[in-house]
Amino acid sequence: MTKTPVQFRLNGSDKAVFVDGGENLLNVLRRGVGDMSAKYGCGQGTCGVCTVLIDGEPQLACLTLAETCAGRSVETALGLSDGPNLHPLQNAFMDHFAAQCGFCTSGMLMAAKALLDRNPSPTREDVAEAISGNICRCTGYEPIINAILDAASKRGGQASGG
Amino acid sequence: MLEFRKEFFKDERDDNLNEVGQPRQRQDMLGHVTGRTRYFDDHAFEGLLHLKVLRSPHSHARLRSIDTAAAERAPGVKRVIRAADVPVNKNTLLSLINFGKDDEPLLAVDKVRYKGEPILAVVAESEAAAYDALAKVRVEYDPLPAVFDVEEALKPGAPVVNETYPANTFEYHEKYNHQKLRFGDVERAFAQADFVVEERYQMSPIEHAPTETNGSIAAPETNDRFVVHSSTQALFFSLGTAAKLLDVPSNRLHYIGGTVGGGFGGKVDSLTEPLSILGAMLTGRPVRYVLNREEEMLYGCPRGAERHYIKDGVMRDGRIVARKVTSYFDAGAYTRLSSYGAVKCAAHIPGPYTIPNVCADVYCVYTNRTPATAMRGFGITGVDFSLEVQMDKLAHKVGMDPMEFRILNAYRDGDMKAHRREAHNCALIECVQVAAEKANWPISDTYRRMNSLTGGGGERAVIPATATDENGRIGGGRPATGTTSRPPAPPPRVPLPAAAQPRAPQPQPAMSQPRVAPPPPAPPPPAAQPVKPAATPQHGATRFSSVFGTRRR
Amino acid sequence: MPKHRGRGMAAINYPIGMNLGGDPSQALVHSNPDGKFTVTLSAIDLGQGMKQVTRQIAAETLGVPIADVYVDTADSDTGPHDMGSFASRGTHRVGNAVMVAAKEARGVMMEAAAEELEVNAADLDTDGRGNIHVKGAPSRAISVKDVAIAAQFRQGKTIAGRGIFLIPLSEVHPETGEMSPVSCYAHACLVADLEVDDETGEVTMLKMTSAYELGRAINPKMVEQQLVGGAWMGMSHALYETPEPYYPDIAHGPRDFNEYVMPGPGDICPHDIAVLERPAPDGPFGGKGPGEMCANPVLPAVANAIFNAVGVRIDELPITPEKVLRAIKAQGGARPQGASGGRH
Amino acid sequence: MALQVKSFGSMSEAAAALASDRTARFMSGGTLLMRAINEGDTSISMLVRSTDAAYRQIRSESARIEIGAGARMVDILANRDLAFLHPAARIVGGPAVRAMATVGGNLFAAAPYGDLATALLALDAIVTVQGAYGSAQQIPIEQLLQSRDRATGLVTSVTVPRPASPDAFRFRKVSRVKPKGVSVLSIAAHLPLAGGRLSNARIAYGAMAPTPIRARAVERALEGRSLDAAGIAPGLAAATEGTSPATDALATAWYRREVLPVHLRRLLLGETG
Repeated sequence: MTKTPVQFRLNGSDKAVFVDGGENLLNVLRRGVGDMSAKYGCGQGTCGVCTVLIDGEPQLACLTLAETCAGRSVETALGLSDGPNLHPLQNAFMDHFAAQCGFCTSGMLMAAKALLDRNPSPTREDVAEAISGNICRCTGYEPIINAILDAASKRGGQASGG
Repeated sequence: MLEFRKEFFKDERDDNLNEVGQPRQRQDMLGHVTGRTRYFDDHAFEGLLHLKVLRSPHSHARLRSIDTAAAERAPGVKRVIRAADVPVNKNTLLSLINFGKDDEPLLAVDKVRYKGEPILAVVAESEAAAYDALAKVRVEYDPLPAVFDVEEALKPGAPVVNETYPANTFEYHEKYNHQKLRFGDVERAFAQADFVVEERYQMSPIEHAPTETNGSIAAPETNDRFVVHSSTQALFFSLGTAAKLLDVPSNRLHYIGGTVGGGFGGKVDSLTEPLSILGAMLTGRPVRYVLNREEEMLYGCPRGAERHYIKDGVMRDGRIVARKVTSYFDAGAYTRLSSYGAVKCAAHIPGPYTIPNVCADVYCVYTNRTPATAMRGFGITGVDFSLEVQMDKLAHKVGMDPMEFRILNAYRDGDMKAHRREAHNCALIECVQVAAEKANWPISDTYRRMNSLTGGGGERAVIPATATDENGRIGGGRPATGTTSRPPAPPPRVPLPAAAQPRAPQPQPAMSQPRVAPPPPAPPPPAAQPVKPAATPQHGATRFSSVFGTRRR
Repeated sequence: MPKHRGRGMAAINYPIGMNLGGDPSQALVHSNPDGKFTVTLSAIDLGQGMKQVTRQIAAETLGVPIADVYVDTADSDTGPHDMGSFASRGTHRVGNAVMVAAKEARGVMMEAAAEELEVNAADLDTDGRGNIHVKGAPSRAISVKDVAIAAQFRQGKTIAGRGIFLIPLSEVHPETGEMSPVSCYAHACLVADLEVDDETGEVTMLKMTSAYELGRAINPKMVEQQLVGGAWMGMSHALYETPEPYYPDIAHGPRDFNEYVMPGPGDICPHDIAVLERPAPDGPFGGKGPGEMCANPVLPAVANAIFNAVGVRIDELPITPEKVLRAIKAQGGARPQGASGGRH
Repeated sequence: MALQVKSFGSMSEAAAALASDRTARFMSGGTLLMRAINEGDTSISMLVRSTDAAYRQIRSESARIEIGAGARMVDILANRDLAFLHPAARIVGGPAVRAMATVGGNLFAAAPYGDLATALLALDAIVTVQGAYGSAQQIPIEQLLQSRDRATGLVTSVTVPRPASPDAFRFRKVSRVKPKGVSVLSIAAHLPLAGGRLSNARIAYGAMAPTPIRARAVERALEGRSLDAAGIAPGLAAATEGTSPATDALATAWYRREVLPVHLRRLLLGETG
């Protein structure tokens, strides 16, 4: 079957892949490019473990037609840290023990980054809203919310890292 | 917010340890926050194939015919796997520890027993191609009457769900259709109780719903072995199960896992490994089988529903003197782990309370729904819900504060429990006292001063005369059909050496068990005629079979 | 006012490890050339923290700092057998197996150190910071690193150990149900404060207050993870989730996380927790296991709090708004049971 | 057969392609269609996409605002002129879904989804539909919703009259999970007041029928009434008329009918909770 070439930026570097018709971005990231940080959780848009940023906006890779990413900038958890230095959100998630099995963590981090990039000092309700599309079955959400609030307070003034 | 109350049980602990007790960072946390933690699905294979199963749309039906011709020719299809391709197409998970009869096919043979039961599998170059092929399979079903309620399933004439257990219940000790617990004489105690409260509790199934669904990737490795990346919660359990179903020596399977995206009990049943390995065997290529979310929700094994009837006898002063529990575990179409869960429930009754007369009958019942399995708190969560709502009703009935009612009846070090073992290392009373204090829930000084270390044992350590019975006997004494399920019961107990004999018992009403009574303490009357507790569990003829059930293959 | 507050409690215990025992765990511990240790298992970490718990138990037993120990699991070619991660058996069973293996490895290490320092092994102790010294004479010491090098390159000793922990399989008496379920129990008591809307049956959790006894807390932050996450799952079991909303009718089963309702980030409430530690006589450093039992007291406490709020007894889980509303209407309206347990 | 994806510069070309192939489906935000593909829906062979810029634009005019069918929830939330619609747009899915789900797609979302469509129905919006040939048609949203299963052609935009005053339009969603949960039911109400009396009130229900529906009986009962407990009583009495709610995993038909009047009262009287 004929494949379609798609070029896009992934975590700041150029990628070029050939996609099947109807192939979603999650499959392209994992099987095409080898970035396994975004996970398969439902393929329905209801769990959020495949959340990535596309041109800075949070989107569900499993419901994103790969071809629509042509020329756009995709960010995943692998691109969060600034070289060896962790992003403030990554540090905060560690400090607050905000992960147990870790399967939702990549999606949570990207949803949280989308929030902080637009609202550097969110309220607790803002944070709950920001991760409302991300299911976590282990932590009970409390440590994740606290980690995001903590990252926001620490980042306050400095330029958004990562 | 969390605080440690180090003052409790201080003398039993050495608190100045080096690493134990320290809030060290988790070894896996850096991987989690950088997206580098590797789960079973995070492994790339050249030439990876994808497996999808055809699931029964009926809850109970005979399979009249299956036509896969069109599916086999569908584009991208490498193999269609049928029941006949499965070397040993019958198993029960706990056969690995010699408990229960093989009752479940990997792929349905003549009949489907629950909506969603796998009938055949398609291995193709993409998931889309596999789904296309499945749509081309033609199956003719003869729908059969189905039963979905545990008590309906036990009535004569109910549809037989699982022919290995024609009476729709698991057979315990090749003797009874339920697991028994008998301690003292509840009927006599009910007769003498001030109040009797009988209630019914129901817990529906619960889906584990881990964010990572069940899945595995199997691929040919070197020297005729297969590597299996798996989301299992029990590596060798799954390895042993797959080795049995596929009739291969266990060392030809090289399982890799250990990092799972949430299990909660839902990844013990090897839902995908046997088929992904069989797919790799039949195609010579890596095969990935991952349940989609709808499959995980509806056809991946849930926590089984449970129905508990609880009848209690309680005295005006708050002492519970009798507890009778009848429980029905809804195993669904196949046994899997439910038979074990029911025994764990029986072991848990009457809850963390010292009650002189206890009786329980716990059934593991088959119905035409997705087979149930273990889930967080297996065998206990449902009965704890029932017991603790019941306790609230009893406290309300006798007009006692719920916290004080718990402390009064709580078990203490040295008490004899209903499964005839002495309690030790108890801490229920302290938990109740601290929770009450933190919640500003007033309790009287008498109950604030009680503790788990004192007030127990003595008369409370004696096993009362016990009424046993033969009801629920399978087929009126006929030994259960099929292969043996458990080794024969151990020989009768050896009586305690003379020195350990409690002083000569006087006949007393069964229920006047000495208690830590509410103020002023009632005189502690001696217990009824005791049965000698076993000093240590007898093993008798038990021969601990190999965990891998190698003996059975 | 249609909103009624209610308070309820529940107290439970929980058996640690597989019922009836017969569930062995094994572990291997070995040192690399310069005194860094690997614990090799087949036990599974499904988020409960198996790797970190066994890592801390190994480090404590060896007497070396945590940074000098890593856990490797799970590969059936290298890791010895373990029954599996369920029944709250990880800390207790695998932890004990790791202790046995680490003890053996420590024994060889101390013998090698004794040979280097020309003293009796019994006179030596570790300082937990990577050194071995003569008891009472901290200056007469040798680093674990030097001991490892000496042992493996001069003395010909392998600093390694293997361990198994097995509670013999208990029989179950057919007539009386006599059995040895487990060797230790965890305990808990929890108070639930909530609010019931008597016009819609909706229940809102306001607060949870609890005390858990879990034996020795091997890692307090990981214990907190289980208690907070477990209470959330308990709330979900009590009021929200089921794959069969109309059990025993199998219709209307949820097919995704929208239809499978669980408390969202906007439904959670504060949870004030106290942890008590009564060490298990046969637990590794007294450890038991909080993983499963932490959800259990929430279900009945919530049901009892709903009765306290509006006087209805819902004995069927999950306690949905519909079940609450039907019960309130059946009794002709809410019947608050009054301030109980000092409800503020 | 693998899926084909075809993009078109204009809506009319896209509509024509759509009409020419029965197995073709129009790809807007993707939240409905990509899910079907992921779950193995084998009835789709072609995806039709539009790259027409107008498809996503929001054009404000004095009395009404035309919203391109391709505008997403985040585009509505970023537009101040559409502030009255924000309460509805804000509770469609989570943040990621709102960055993908489009106005056009929401019109076709099966119950209990489609909260924005419910809001647009209460605002008496007009839908522009581009057929395979000829010029686009303007049809009332109620008509589109009722015929959406048989609808041919492509929705290109939705035109919304500005509400009488900012607080004349109210929206309430009832869900079991907070802050994001699927609707047990939703109610949108346009409540213009003339001399303290309701005139031409428009009320729409979500998840109370296979598609969003107008609560005509309630509207009639509220005509000329005051917006207070006494005034709205006849409206509440008629609350469930014309509804045919489903039983699903979230709630039964019984429950939805039982609590509808309670939530309608709370919406009309501005009660919290």
